[in-house]
Amino acid sequence: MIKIFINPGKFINFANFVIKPLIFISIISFIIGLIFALYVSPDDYQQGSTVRIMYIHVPSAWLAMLTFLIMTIYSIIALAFKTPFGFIVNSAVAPIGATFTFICLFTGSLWGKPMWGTWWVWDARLTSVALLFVMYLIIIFLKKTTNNINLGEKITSIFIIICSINLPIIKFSVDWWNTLHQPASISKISSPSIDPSMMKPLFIMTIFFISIGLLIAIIRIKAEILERKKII
Amino acid sequence: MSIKYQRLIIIIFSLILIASAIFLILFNSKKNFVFFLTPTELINSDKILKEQIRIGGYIKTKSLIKQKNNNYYEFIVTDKENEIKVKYSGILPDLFREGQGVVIEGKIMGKNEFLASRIFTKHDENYMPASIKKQLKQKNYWNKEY
Amino acid sequence: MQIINSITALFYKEYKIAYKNLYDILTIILFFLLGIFIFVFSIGPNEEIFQQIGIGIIWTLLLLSNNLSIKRFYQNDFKDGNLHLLHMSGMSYELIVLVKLITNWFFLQIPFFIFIPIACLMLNIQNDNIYLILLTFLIGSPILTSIASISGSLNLLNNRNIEIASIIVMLLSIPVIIFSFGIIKAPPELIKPQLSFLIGILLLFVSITPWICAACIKIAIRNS
Amino acid sequence: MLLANNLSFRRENQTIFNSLDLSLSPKKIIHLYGNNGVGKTTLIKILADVLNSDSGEIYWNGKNIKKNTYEYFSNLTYIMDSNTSNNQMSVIENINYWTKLFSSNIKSTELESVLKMLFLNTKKDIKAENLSRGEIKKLELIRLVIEKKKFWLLDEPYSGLDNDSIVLINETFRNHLNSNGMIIFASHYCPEIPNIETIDLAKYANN
Repeated sequence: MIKIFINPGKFINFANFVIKPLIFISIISFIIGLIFALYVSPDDYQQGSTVRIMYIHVPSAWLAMLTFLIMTIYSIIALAFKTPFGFIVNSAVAPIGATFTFICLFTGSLWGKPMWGTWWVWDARLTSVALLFVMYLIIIFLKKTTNNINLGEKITSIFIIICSINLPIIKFSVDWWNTLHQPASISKISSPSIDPSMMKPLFIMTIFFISIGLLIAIIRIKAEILERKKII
Repeated sequence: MSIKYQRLIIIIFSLILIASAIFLILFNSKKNFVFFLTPTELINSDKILKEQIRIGGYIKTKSLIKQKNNNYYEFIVTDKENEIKVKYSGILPDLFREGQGVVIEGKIMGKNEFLASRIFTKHDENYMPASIKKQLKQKNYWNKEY
Repeated sequence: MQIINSITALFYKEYKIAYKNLYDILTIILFFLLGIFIFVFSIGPNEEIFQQIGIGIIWTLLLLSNNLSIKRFYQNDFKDGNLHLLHMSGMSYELIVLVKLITNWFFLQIPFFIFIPIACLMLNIQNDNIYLILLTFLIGSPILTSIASISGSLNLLNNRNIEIASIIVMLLSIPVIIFSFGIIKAPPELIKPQLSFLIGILLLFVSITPWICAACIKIAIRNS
Repeated sequence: MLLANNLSFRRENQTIFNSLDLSLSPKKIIHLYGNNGVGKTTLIKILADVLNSDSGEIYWNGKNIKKNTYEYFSNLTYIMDSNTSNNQMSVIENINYWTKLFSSNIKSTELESVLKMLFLNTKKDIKAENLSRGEIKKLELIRLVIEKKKFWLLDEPYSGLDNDSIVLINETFRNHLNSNGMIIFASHYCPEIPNIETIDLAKYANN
């Protein structure tokens, strides 16, 4: 079972098996999610209708961080056990993570203007997410700086491991420091401070983001594997 | 001395350094990187801050004085212990209302007075449908304190 | 002890090269001073403004001049095979990196201690702040050296897009800038915790740099 | 005693050499021979633990060199294809640096005579960047004498040298072999040394 995530051949079998259901799930969850987010869910007591930006902003922020976490884990695995599959995943997934980070920053900015009264402010959470975006870009560029693709990937993995220190900073910046950005609503396990009627669309949109991200990632990884096989 | 011994020594050296680094960082992280000061922190600090600073707190209920014709506002920012009077002229964000959390950028004018140049409203991590809030208020379950 | 001989030999060589390339080091300092001129001319000689932003200008230029020294770390030694020769003499790569860090800090950052006060005088910064700048630079400069070393080793075989090395330096220097600038602006009772926070960052960087750089050098040598 | 079995190396989907076996005992010399691009330098780099081979292992005195790198390196002098002498430092400074780096116990009189033999004694204070190509190579070869190791691994030791120096180097090789030394070198030139074993790398390339 675990070999699916390490062995390229098994991954391709898994990918072929899983692509169609993923397309189905993402379309369904997108439609239902949009209906819930735009019509069914109620207005917030403080923010009114603007709260609906949350249904895109929060899942994309989660996925931006999750993608980086996956890249970090694969970097460590690839460097420690010398499995090139990790490098393939990293190069396939980095642009997706960058896109999610960009969506997060963009929607956050749109949300900030009406709510906080500013497009952008230099507080710890916003700055660290902006740095995450820059890191994604550097990761994408760094791979292509050397003639030897193998070397570029290893170097990039080391860089990813260095940059992973940003993840806890993003996560805990709102708790450690006084920030304009509000603390997390969902991570409180006991009772999330989001009303169930707003939790539902958030949950469905998260499923949509995860499935679309996985779908693109799997297609990209598969393409990358096939391209490398052609070379060898 | 073989390469293995060298690396062992450097590993021990690094681990000690990392441990002390983590200790120093975690121990001091709270006092750092201030996006805003609370009124209490501002009143207690001795240094006269000439530069632009930010203060954060809640707007005291029934303290907002509006002069709508020229967009001039006066209100009191509190953190339940100390209060600071803020003067501001300009456009307020949508979320600005009494009891709301705000971050205010500006300069200190005198004893407990503050001239704001920009106002950011801070919303909390609670998300709740507006209808439920009404119901709660009717039944007097709404006891969120500011 | 053979290893001590090897270390002194490396120090000797680094000293010789630094001494013979004194003009290169002076160029970096000249860059720093000229940068301050450029700021003065582009903003206009307004004392009040410089008292406010002078510290930021100095730190920015220190960071940018740090960018110029990225290639001095491993590039030449890597190209002519000296890194492997040092390894064959019985030094592990981590040790080589440590020695390189010390020498590069000594030859490239120490001269700035003379020129920072001069720059401060040019920008009319108050005396109290000059001490604080020097103190933060004492703690911050080894971090800058480590960052340049990390970036240099990440880009050992990069002969296409060396600009990305500078970008990495700037990205990793952001915490240093934030906290060293924060110390100078902080109220007096917050200076001590912030300084120890900066020391924490320094220890972190010093402890991880040899491992990161050694890993990069090994990868580069294996793929040369 | 050096033993390498089943070495192979591929670069960019191209097999450079395949299933190459090599063994070297004291008093033996191996000459790696072949046209350009046949993998001489690559093999030397693999033997010096610079590159990793795609398959096969190398043993020094019965121990894998990957696991006993330090012991192997303390017996190995490796003359690279690039010049390790520093351009900015003078001849004598380079030599001093190497003596200190390898904790050599070479006597100054011995060093002096070597320098004299190589006609470098008049150029001691000249920067390495001002030397001619052959002189830089000679300076590089002085490391053989300084390091005093058992196993010499040389990449193109003859390139750019004049006839006198070539004779001198062959002489040094013979002396080294007589004192239980081991040599592997790669070159296009075939020197006259008794008991020389020549390996044509073209045989191991199977495309």
